[in-house]
Amino acid sequence: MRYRVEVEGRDFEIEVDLEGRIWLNDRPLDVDMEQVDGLPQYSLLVDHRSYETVVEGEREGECRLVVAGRPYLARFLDRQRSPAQAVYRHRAEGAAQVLAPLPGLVVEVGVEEGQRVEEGDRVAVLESMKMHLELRAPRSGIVRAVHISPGAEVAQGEVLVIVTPLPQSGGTGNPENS
Amino acid sequence: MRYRVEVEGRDFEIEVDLEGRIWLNDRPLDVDMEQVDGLPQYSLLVDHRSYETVVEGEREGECRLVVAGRPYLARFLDRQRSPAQAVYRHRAEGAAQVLAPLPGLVVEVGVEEGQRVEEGDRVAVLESMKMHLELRAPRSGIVRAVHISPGAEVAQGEVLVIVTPLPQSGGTGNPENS
Amino acid sequence: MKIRKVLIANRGEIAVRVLRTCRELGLETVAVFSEADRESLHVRYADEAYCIGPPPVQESYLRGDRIIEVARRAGAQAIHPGYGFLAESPGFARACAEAGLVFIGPRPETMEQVGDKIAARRVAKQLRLPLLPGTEEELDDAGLVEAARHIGYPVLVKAVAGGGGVGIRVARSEEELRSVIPLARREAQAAFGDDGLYLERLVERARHVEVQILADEHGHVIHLGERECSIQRRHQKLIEEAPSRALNPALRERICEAAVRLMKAVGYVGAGTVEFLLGPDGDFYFLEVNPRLQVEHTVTEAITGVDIVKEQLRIAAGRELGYTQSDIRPRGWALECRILAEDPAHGFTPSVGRILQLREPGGPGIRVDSGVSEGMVVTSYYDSLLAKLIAWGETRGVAIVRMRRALAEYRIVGLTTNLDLHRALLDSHRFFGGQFHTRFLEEHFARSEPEGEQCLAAALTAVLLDWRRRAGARVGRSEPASRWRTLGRWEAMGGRGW
Amino acid sequence: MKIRKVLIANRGEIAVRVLRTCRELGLETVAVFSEADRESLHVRYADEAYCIGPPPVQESYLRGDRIIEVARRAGAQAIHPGYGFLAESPGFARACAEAGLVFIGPRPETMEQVGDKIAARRVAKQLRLPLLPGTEEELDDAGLVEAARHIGYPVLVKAVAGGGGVGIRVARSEEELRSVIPLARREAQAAFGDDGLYLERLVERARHVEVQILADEHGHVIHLGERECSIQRRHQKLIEEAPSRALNPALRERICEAAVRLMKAVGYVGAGTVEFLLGPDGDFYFLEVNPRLQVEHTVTEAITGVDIVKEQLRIAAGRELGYTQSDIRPRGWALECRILAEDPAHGFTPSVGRILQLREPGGPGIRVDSGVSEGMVVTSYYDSLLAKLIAWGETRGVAIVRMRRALAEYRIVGLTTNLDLHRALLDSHRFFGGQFHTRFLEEHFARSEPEGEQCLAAALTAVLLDWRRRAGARVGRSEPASRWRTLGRWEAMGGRGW
Repeated sequence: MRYRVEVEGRDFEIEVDLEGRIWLNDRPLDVDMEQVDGLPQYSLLVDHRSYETVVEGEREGECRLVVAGRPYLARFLDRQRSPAQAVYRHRAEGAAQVLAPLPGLVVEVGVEEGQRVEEGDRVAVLESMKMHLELRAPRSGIVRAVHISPGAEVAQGEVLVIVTPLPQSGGTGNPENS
Repeated sequence: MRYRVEVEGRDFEIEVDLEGRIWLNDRPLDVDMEQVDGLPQYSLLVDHRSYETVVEGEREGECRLVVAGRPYLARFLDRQRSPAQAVYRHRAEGAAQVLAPLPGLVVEVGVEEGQRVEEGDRVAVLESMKMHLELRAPRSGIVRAVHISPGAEVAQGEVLVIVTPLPQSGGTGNPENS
Repeated sequence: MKIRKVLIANRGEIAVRVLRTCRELGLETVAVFSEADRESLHVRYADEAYCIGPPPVQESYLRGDRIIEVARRAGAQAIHPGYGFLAESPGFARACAEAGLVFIGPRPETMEQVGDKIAARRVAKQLRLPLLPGTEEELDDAGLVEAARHIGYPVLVKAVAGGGGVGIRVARSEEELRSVIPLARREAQAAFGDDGLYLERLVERARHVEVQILADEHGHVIHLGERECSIQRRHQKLIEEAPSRALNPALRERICEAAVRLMKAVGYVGAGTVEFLLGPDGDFYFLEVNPRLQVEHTVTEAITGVDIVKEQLRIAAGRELGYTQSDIRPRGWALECRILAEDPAHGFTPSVGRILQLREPGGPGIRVDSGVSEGMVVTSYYDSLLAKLIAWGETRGVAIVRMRRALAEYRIVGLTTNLDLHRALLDSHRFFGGQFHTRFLEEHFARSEPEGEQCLAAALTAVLLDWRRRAGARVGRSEPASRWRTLGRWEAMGGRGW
Repeated sequence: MKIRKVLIANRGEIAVRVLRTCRELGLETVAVFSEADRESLHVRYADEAYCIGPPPVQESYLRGDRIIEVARRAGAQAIHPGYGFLAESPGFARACAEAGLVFIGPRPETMEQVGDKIAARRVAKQLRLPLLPGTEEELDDAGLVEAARHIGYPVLVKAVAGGGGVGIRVARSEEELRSVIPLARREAQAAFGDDGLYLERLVERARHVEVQILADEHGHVIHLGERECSIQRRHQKLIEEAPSRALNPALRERICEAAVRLMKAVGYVGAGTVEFLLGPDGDFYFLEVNPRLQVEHTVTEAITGVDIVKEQLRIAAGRELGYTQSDIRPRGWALECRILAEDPAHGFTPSVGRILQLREPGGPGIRVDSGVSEGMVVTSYYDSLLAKLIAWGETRGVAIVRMRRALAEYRIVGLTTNLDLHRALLDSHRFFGGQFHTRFLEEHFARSEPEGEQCLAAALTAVLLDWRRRAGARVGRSEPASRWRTLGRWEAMGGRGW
C-alpha cells in the first residue's frame, strides 16, 4: 500500500507491503513501532533512531501527533487513505455550525434566526477563563438556528448557531468538505 | 442496608439508607465519596476529614484497598453483602448471563445449549494474563445459548453463555434485585 | 498564637505547595473548594476539606465570610491565602483578625498602604527610591490626559488597586490614551472593585527585576536576593529566574538595599516582593510591592535553600526569622517555566479538557510543583496554570540545559499547553545569552522549528496506524490489549480474587 | 578522545539517569535493550536503540560482545556501564579499549586490583588503613576454617569477586562455617564466575559509611564527602543519606583522607567509592572499593550540587575535574529511599505486574529518579528497583520530614512496593534520632501501624462501592464517565475533529 503524507511542509512517499516492510521514497527503511504503556503512544525505532509519538487526534485525512513534545500535523495527500473517513459526517447541504470552542458563559448573541450574515461576522461572545472569545460566522448565508441566549452556560463542542448558504451561493459546484 | 465490615481487627457497623445517608454504629456520619481521575480511586470526606482510597482488588466478601499509601483489607462479615455478586446481571425473566470479566482466550467450554446446570457449575475457562479463570453458572437452570467455542478471543463484557431458570425454579417469589 | 491547624484559602498548585510545607511542619490542614474542584489535588491532600460554593470565584474562593466560617468550624488558627483571590484583601485580613484568626500575610494597614499603587509610589518617593515619571494622585479622565503631557508618551495606564499585570494598557498618543481610559476603568472596576487609574512612563525594552523580602514582627527584615521575570506575555510572567543576569554585584547590592529600606519603612511583616524595572540604560525604578507569596518564589527557594512558606508560617506564629542576612548564601542558578493550559499558536487562548496522560520530568536539579493529576478535568473557571517546572544548576547554562531536558521529558496529553513555546524560548540564542526584555516574547516568539526526522516519525506513525487498522481488519489481527481496557475490565473483576 | 555519542549499557532508572546528563551535555545517545524492555523508558529516551537479545541477562545485558558491536555500528565513542551488569568487568573494559571505545569507568587494571577483595585489602594494609581481622589470601575450605580460629567468631564469608552485598553469609561457629562454605562457593561461582571466598570478622551493630571519590587522568583526586547506608535488608542498602550522623568533623576528615589516599595509591581514574565499616566503638575499617557509579550517588549530588555522571563523562574524555577539593562545599542533608517492587510483609518477595497508576511526589527538595512509567509492565527478569526518591533539606530533620511527606504523596497502584516499609522506617524515633546500624531493619522492622481513621475510610469505601452498585442496578444510576472509558472512546473519535 502506497501513502503520500505531508508533515509541516515535507512530503513523504511511504509504501508498506503485506508483510509490513516499509519503503521511504522507494528506499527500504527499518521501522519498529510499538504501542507503549497501553496508551495512544508509540515508540518508533526508525533505522534504530528512537522517537516517542503520541496520537492526539485523527480526522478525515489528517492525524495530529506530538513528537518529542512538539505538535505535528500529518496530512494524507491521497484522500482515500484517510484513517477517519467512515466517521466524519459531511453536511451535503453546506450548512455550517458554530461550535463552542470552550465551555463558558454566553455574554452576547449578535444574530437572530433568519438574518443574513457574511463570513467573519460576529455571531456571539463567550466568556471563558476570564477571557472574551468572539465567535464568527464560518460562512456567508442565512442564520438557520440560534440555540443560545445571553447568560447561558454552554459546554465545549455545543452547537450554538447554524448558518446555511443562500440559494445562489449554495448552487455553485461541490460543497466544501471542511 | 446494614453492613458489618472488619478492617485490620476493627469492626464497623455501617448502615446506608435509600437516600445514601450513612450511620456508623448507629450514629449519623457525613460521608461524601467521589471517584477521582477516572480511576478506581476515591476521595472520601468523612465529616470533612479527607482520605484518598484506592481499590486494588475485590473478591467475594473482601476488598483490598490502599489508604494514604498503606494497604488495608476490608472484610464483609455478612457474606451476603459481598461485592462480587454485582458482576452477574439478572434479567427480569430470571435469565442470567455469563460475561467475560476480562478479555482473553477461551480455553474450555463446559456446557452445551439445552443442558441443565446447577448454580456454581463450571461453564467455561478463560485464559487471561497467563491466568486461568473459571466462569461458573450464576444460577441453576437451562443453558439457553453458548456464544463461544474453545480458541475464541473474547472482549471484556462479552456475553458468553446465557442460563434461564427451570420453570419450577423461576416461579418462587421475586428475583433478588442484587 | 500557637498555630496547629491552617486553612488554605486557595486551590491548584499553590494550595498544594502550601499544604506540602504544612505537612512537613506537622500542622493540620483544612482545604476549601468550589463545586468544580471536588476532585482536585488540594482537596485530597488536606486533612479536612469543606465545600464553599459554586464554581464561580465570586461565589466560592472570594467568599471570605464562608472561608472564615469554615476556619472557625474546623478549629483552624490561621488562614494562608496563597496568591490571587483574597491574598491582597485588607478587608479579608481584618475579618480574619476579628474572628480571632491569624491571616498569614502582612498587616491590613500595610496591605492598604502598598496595595494602593499611588500610595506606594509616595512612600518610595519619600525614601528617595528611583521612580518612573508618573501620576502622584488619583485623577479624573481629564487630569490623566493633562498629566500624560508632562510625563511624556508612551505611557502605561495601570489600576491603582491592581496587581499581577492585570489590566495594564499602553497609550502611545493622547488620542490613544483618551480611548483607553474608559476601557481601563471598566476593567479595573471589574477586576478590583475600584476604577482608580494611574499613569507611568513606559520604558521600552526594560527588564523586570524583583527582590524577595522576609520580615518578622520583631523588626528583622532580610532579602533573599532578586529574581528576573522579563519573559512575559501580555504583562503576565512566563519564565522567571534567579539571580538576574542583568545585575552586577554593585547594582544587586543597591536594589536589594532599596527593597529592604522600603519594607522597613512601611513596617512590613511577612514575605513580600518589591518589584523594579531596569531600563536599558542600567537604571532601576521602583514599580510596586506584592504583599504576598508569589508564583515564582520557587526559584529563590532553589538557590537559597529557604522554604519561604515555612518562613511565612513562622512569622505568622510570631517567631523570629530562621535566618539572618548573612545566613543567606545563594548557590547556583534557577529557572521556572509556568506550564499553562493555553494555545500560544492561537493567541494564548485557554484550553480545557481532561488530562489523558501526564508524565512529569524528574532527575537531578528538577522540581515540579503541580496542581493537576492524570485524569483530572481542567475547567474554564480558574486560571490556566497547571504546574511550575523549576530547574536548578550550578550555573545559568546548566540550569538552561536542564530545563530543556526536563521540558522534553514532560508529557501532557489531552490539552494544548505552552510546553512547546517554552522549548522554543529556551532554545533561542538570545535567551541563552540573557539578552531579553519584557517584550522579548512578543518580538521573538516562534514555535519551535519542525525537525525533519520528527516529521518522518510523525508520518510513519500516521501511516502505520492506518495500515495496521486495515491489516487488522484483513487478517483479524488486533493491537495488544491496551491499558484502558485493562483498567476498564479491572473494575468489574470483583469475582476474580487476586 | 572527543566523545560525541555514548552507548549506555544498562536499563531501568540508572540508564535514564545517565541519559539525562548526556542530553544536558548535548551528547548523542544509544540505548541497548533486551526483548523484555522494548517499551522501557530508556529505549524511548535515547536517540537510538538496539535490541541485543532475549530477556535473560546472560543473553542480553551481559553480552559485552553484542554491546560493543552495537557501539561500533552506531558510531559511539564511549560506553557507560551504569552499575551492575558489566560495570565491574575488567574483561569488558579491555574489550572496549581493543575496539577503540572509551569505557566510562576506571582502568581495567585498577578494576582487577580493587575487584579482587583480597588484593584490595592488601593495598589497604600497605597504606596502613585500618582493616577488620580477616584472611589475607585465597584459601581452600580447610584453610578458611583454620583462619577463622585466628580471626574469631562470628565471621562474615564473602566472595573474593563479590560486590553489592551479594552472597554474604554469617557464621557464628566453626560448625556453621563448615556448612556455609560450600553454599557460599556455589553462590559466588554462579554470581561472579569465581568461587573464591574470604573471611572478615563480623562487627555487630556496625554502621556502613562510604566516601565518594572523583579522580581524573591528570592525577587530581578529590572526595565529595561521605554517605551512610546502614539501613539494609539482607545486606542490600535500602535508605542512604549524606552526610553521616555517625561522623564528627575529625573522624570525617580521617575517613575521607584515607579514601583519597587509597584511590591515589591504586592510580584510580573515574568516579568510585571507598566503603568503610564504623564499629560501635567509633573505629572505622576499610571494607572495599566500588569502582563504578553507585545507586546512592544521588544524595551526594543533592548536598554538593555536583553532577557525578557529568564528571564521569569529563574524566572519560580526558579532561580535568571541574572541581578542586575546596570547591566542594556540601550544604544541608539528603536522604534516598529505594522504591522496590517487593513485598516486605512476605519476606521481600519480588512483585511483578502492570503499573496501573503512578503518581510521583514533587515540590520543594524532592527528586525522583524513576525507571518506570504508568502502564509499564514490571517483569521478573531484572532487579526490583523501580525508582529512587531523594529528599534534601537544610538539616537532617527537614530532609526526613520532606521524605515522609513525599512518601505519603507517592502512588504506585498495581504492584506491591516497599513504600509502606519506608514510611514505617522514616516514622521511627530511632531513625529520626540517627540511632541505627546495619541490622536496624531486621531488628526493628514493622509495617506501619494501621490507623483507626484510615480503617474507617477503607470500610466506608468498600461499603459504598457495594451499595452504589446495588443502588445503580436498582435506580438505573451509574458512576460518572471514567477515564478509561474516555480513553477508549477517544481512539474512535476520529470524526470529531479537534
